[in-house]
Amino acid sequence: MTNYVKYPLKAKPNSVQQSLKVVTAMPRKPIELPQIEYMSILDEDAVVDKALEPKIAEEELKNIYRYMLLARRTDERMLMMQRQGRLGTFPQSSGHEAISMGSCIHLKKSDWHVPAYRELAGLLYRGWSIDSTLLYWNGFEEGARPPEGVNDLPVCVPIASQLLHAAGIGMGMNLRGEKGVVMTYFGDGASSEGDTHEAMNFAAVYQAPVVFMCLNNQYAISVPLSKQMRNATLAQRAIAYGMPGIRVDGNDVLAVYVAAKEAVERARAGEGPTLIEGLTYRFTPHTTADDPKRYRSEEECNLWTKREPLNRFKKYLLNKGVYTEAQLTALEEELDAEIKAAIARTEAAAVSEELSNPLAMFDYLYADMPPYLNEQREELKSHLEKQKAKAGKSPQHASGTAR
Amino acid sequence: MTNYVKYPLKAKPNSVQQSLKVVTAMPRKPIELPQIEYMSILDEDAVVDKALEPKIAEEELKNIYRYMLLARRTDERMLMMQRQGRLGTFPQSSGHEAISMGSCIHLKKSDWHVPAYRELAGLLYRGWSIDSTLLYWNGFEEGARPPEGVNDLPVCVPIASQLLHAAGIGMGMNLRGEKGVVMTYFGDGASSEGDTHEAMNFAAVYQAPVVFMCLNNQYAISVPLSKQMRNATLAQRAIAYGMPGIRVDGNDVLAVYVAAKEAVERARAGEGPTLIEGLTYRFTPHTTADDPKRYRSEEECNLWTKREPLNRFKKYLLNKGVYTEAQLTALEEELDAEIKAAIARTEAAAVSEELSNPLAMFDYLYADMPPYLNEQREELKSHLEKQKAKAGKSPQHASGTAR
Amino acid sequence: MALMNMAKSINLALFEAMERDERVIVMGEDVGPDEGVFRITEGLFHKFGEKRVLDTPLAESGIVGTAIGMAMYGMKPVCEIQFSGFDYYSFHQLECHASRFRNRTRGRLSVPMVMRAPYGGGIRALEHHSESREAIYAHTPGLKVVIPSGPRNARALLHSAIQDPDPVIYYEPKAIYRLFKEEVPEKMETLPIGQSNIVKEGKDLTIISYGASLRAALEAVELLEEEDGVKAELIDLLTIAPLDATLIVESIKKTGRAVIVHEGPRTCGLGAEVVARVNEAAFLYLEAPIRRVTGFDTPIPYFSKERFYLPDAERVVAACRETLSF
Amino acid sequence: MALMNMAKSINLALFEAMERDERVIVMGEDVGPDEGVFRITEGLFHKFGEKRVLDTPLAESGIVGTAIGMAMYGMKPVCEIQFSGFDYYSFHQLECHASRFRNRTRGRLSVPMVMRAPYGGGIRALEHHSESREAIYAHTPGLKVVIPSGPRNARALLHSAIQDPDPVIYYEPKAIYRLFKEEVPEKMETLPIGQSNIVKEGKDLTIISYGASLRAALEAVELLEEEDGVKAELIDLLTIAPLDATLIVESIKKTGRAVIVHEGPRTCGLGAEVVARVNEAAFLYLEAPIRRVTGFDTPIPYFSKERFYLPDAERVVAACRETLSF
Ligand SMILES: Cc1ncc(C[n+]2csc(CCOP(=O)(O)OP(=O)(O)O)c2C)c(N)n1
Ligand SMILES: Cc1ncc(C[n+]2csc(CCOP(=O)(O)OP(=O)(O)O)c2C)c(N)n1
Ligand SMILES: [Mg+2]
Ligand SMILES: [Mg+2]
Repeated sequence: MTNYVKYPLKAKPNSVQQSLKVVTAMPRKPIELPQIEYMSILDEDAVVDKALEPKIAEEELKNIYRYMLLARRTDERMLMMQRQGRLGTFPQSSGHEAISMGSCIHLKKSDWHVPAYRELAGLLYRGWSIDSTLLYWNGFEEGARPPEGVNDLPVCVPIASQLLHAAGIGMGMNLRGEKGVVMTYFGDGASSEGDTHEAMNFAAVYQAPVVFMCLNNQYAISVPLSKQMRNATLAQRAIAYGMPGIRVDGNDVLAVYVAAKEAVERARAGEGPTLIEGLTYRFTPHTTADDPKRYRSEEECNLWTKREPLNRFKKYLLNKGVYTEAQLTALEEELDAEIKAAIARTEAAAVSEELSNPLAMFDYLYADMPPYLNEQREELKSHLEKQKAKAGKSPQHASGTAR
Repeated sequence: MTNYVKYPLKAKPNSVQQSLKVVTAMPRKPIELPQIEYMSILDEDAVVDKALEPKIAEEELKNIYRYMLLARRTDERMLMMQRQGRLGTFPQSSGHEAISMGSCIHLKKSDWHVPAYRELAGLLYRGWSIDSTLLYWNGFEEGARPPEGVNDLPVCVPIASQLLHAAGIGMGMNLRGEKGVVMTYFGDGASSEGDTHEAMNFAAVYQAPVVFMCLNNQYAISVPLSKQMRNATLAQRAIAYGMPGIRVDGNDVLAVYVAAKEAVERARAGEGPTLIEGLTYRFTPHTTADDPKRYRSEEECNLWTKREPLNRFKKYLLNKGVYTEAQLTALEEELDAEIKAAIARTEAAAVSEELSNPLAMFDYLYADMPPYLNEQREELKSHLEKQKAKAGKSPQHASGTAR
Repeated sequence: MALMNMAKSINLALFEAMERDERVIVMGEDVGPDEGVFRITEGLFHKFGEKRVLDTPLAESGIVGTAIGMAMYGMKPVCEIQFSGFDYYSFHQLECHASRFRNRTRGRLSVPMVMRAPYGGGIRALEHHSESREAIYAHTPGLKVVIPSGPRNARALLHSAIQDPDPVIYYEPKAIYRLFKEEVPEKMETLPIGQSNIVKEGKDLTIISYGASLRAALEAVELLEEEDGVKAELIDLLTIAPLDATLIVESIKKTGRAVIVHEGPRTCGLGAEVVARVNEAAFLYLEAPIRRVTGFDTPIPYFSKERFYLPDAERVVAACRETLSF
Repeated sequence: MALMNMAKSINLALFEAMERDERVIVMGEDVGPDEGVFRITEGLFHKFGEKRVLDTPLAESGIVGTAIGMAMYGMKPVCEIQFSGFDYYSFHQLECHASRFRNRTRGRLSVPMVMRAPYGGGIRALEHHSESREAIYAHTPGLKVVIPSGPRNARALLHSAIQDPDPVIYYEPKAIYRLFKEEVPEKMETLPIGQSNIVKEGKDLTIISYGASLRAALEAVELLEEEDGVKAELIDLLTIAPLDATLIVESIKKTGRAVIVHEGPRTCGLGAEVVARVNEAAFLYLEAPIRRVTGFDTPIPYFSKERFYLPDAERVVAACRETLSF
């Protein structure tokens, strides 16, 4: 026998914690359940509920507004670019800025941000460049590379799957005794996926410091809430996992701010996960390929567009004297210039040698490239070289197959 | 243009039902939620709560008891057989009879029964022979063949996956305007699977007539409830789906009976699905391969064994004069003979030409056997024939590989 | 006869199948008023209503799992997974159940369902929207897998799939949904599952392909004829499982050489299986190694570079020339 | 040196890995106080406690998905799926994420995790407890797949898998967990992923196998030597992806004939890939078609008949004789 096997072989029988007492009194009686609240602070006319209004430092208020605005303007510009064929299909983030910024503003740099795909405001705030967004939606993996030192996962396409990564990161913090918070995002449609259930349950069981932010924009592409679920709110799903839950007006950045602050504080204090439902509306098409007229009325859309988050927050800031109109105009100009510069940079980068090299598809798959992959790389390389040589002779480009 | 394409091409825009009103009053306020109850009627000393006691016809009471007892005795006999090497590993059903019989007794023949794997009582009641159970756990597909005219699915091994089939059957009933109920079963461990979430949500959205019976026996193999979930009860998960939920004493067949009756009535009335949690205990090992001493104390197990469902129901029936002791002894003898006869029959059948033909593995995969499968069948057939010819010469059997 | 593209002919088949058999229902994400993200279910919701065209919650296992239940209940669900890149979410339901219920119950129950999904690259879509992993289904006993390559066979194959008593995976090469039109006969047709098609006869070598890659193969056949005077025989598999091994083997017995073209990853892909079958059944006829022109063993790159991943006519021609000069 | 069976040597590797690297954690259903349904995690919970040995809720996607998160967070999760027949539940997490994060983020993030699962038949288990579907993982770019065949290589391979910077599927042939013992050196060993092993040299034909099937292959090698005087070379793949094509091809260049043996279904299985690679790289050396002795294209039957499904020495010998007399 060696040293290696001289460890104790038998585990002590686990003393099971029976959290469940058997109720022996017989009459039917209600089980005690936690409450789920609804909260709104800043209404659509920018009227604020003074009792609930959070005290936010001016710098922070400006930061929140800045990134909400930057995201909005970037999104609008991207839409134009997409229409001009300068970008691929993408899901607009407009209208979702309050949920994104009201929550991720509470994160420290070392905390983790695990987005779905409508958190452009949060990504920009966390340190992702406008460039990466433009690259990502233009079909470049380089746009999915998180900046150095930023603890973010990139945009996640397979719905709800990222929630498990968030839960895992939170579990990791707990297991290693490291303080931190994970903020993760998902839609009302995503709530139906099995992974959402498993993620919330894992986070609850391990009391992982995860804030589950649900962007309830009332549609999953064309499918309305009423066909997505029978329950009246998503927030009440928290009861299923024994975690706190709350529904807020998702167009009210102050309400999101307060709910997220409470959740983040609980998470930091070791009190586990929270589910926050932000009720909002996707007043844009699902993606630039979608036609919402097929499945919803313009009246409904108009009604909700009026409730969008950016304008009411702007009014609030003006009322509060955080900004003057002139300052806001200057800010618009500053951001516009930022966006334009980013567009110019990425359109140049996209055709650069570095970013246009197809052989990169082999280069990052494994830490060390296995031989067969190298063979395939060589195969493609020599094919491309032959094509190049041929193209030198004839003007017809090689990739002209029907597709 | 042909006839085939002359159908209307444009759907009317869907008038979205907004079940969600926007609350504009600002203060934080609680969302209204349904209540979840706990119910017990017959306690472990067979004391009955007269106010809640259901009126059950004597024949029905006898039927319930008969199948609970038949399942228990079959299970016990199977354990002996397993120890003798006459059966494979199997999960005992003992202790789960009240949940099974208290619920499936409400099904009509045309209703559907979708078990997990501890519903032996229900299977026998629904018309499955003892033989099929013996065959199934002895490695014969024939034991998974539902009897003609019985709308049951067989035992399901991949945890929670059957719940979606149940939801689908219930959806089918609704879509086709056919009346019916689906009763389906799953464990506390199964509640963590994504499929469980998706099944309950689908059933709720389509208001499918499904009763989700959760056998909460407080363990998933070795994993106790406290590591499975953070929520205090499984019944409260019903709130997550906007369906009624209730927790009952799962060792109390009367409580199960009442809760299931209400659920079945709602389902038949078109009022959709219900979640019923039966709180019980797995006082046996998980399967015959399991050693519960590794993970729980004998005290805990003893405590719960005393609460098991059969004995208290027997006392109730004796107290009520439904049975005399002598009648019960006769019943025991009758069932014992039934079981013994089934064992004799299946042990003979197992070695019959029909059941021992390995070529059957090819014969039921598709309605029509594809050519390549036929080739593989021929391959095995000729191999077996060669082996047989050889075995005629030497006593060494062919399948003597190391495994 | 009517001239139509493949998106339309698949839609037509759904319409016809729903008209002739009221057990047929269509379900999936956005298949209702939205009529599918590719508009494949156009008109169906309007015509057949919400009892036969189901917008489902966003849950693939839920879609496939409830479809299995409905199929056992006596219906014929045709469920759509919005993109094949998300059908892994429901793979366990297909593997553990759809493919097994008949066998498990010794023929007493069956699962006559169809799972449709757009697959493959070529439309500048996002990550996870361009996968081609049909080999996983082909490797799963109890399933059948068909892949059309044009309007007419798409309609006929879908009818066959819906009429089949067993579960069928119907993968739609989305790159060619609207690429070209074809005459589709007025009368409903079927196409036997398990039979491949010789698109063009030839004697010098056999090119085997299916789905959108068939376009590259067709182009290659023409280039080879024009530039090299080579007469290639082109086989369109149409059914991926069970393979029409007889047709393939007979062709290769004639030509002695073969190239197989598909866009899924190479390792353990369909190409490997074709090579193995030919090796077993026509070893002595082979005059050169069979070459595989396939997607590489990497995820298909984001769309700025997907065209380098997908087999094109030039790669096929190059492989054919190597095979011919072996 | 210590004599131990494979269940023990895997357990030893876990123990050693956890001792030397505190980032290593073990998670799965019943891996804690119960020590795993096959007792592979024996002693770990007692020694390392509940922060490093996690009994999880019953949810495979949850297990794999949270492991991915932990791996990106800087840990090295070794997660157990109780039986490979249930790993389809989590396949989407592996396909969409574990295998892709490094590529997707151009090397910025990585997922150094191991997914262990007992696989294969031979222990009289229930339906879904005897599957052998490793080809699905081999077909998935971005994953590595290793399968040990005995105590010593099991321990070494598990160390390699845990130390690997990328996700590794570690499939354990459960039929041989306790079938035999072997000397396992005191000193921790690794075994390079991607390298196969010549178990026995020979010149007349090459038998390629892995996992539990290797036992049948070994037996066949002996029978062939005894009864036919044939010297077969036996290759144990050990790594299924990436394949050690060089070793395989070199052997076949020497012998000219090959038989591949595995228990998974034939169509699009590992055997097909081996045939295709050899066809590409050693066509002119082949003197007979490569034969595949595999599980059939059916679900593995319930246990009363599973032995007819699993390749045994007699089927291997028969295939070798056909190959030799071709
Ligand atoms: C697993 C999976 N299934 C389907 C899709 C296709 N898809 C992309 S977005 C979307 C709707 C998502 O709705 P929701 O979660 O409400 O988010 P929203 O787009 O409204 O923000 C669907 C079905 C996907 N990306 N992943
Ligand atoms: C998908 C899946 N994962 C794992 C298993 C292995 N397994 C069989 S039973 C079981 C525990 C089930 O616990 P629970 O749902 O509480 O049912 P119980 O056995 O207690 O009745 C496990 C993990 C399985 N059969 N299916
Ligand atoms: Mg939404
Ligand atoms: Mg249990």
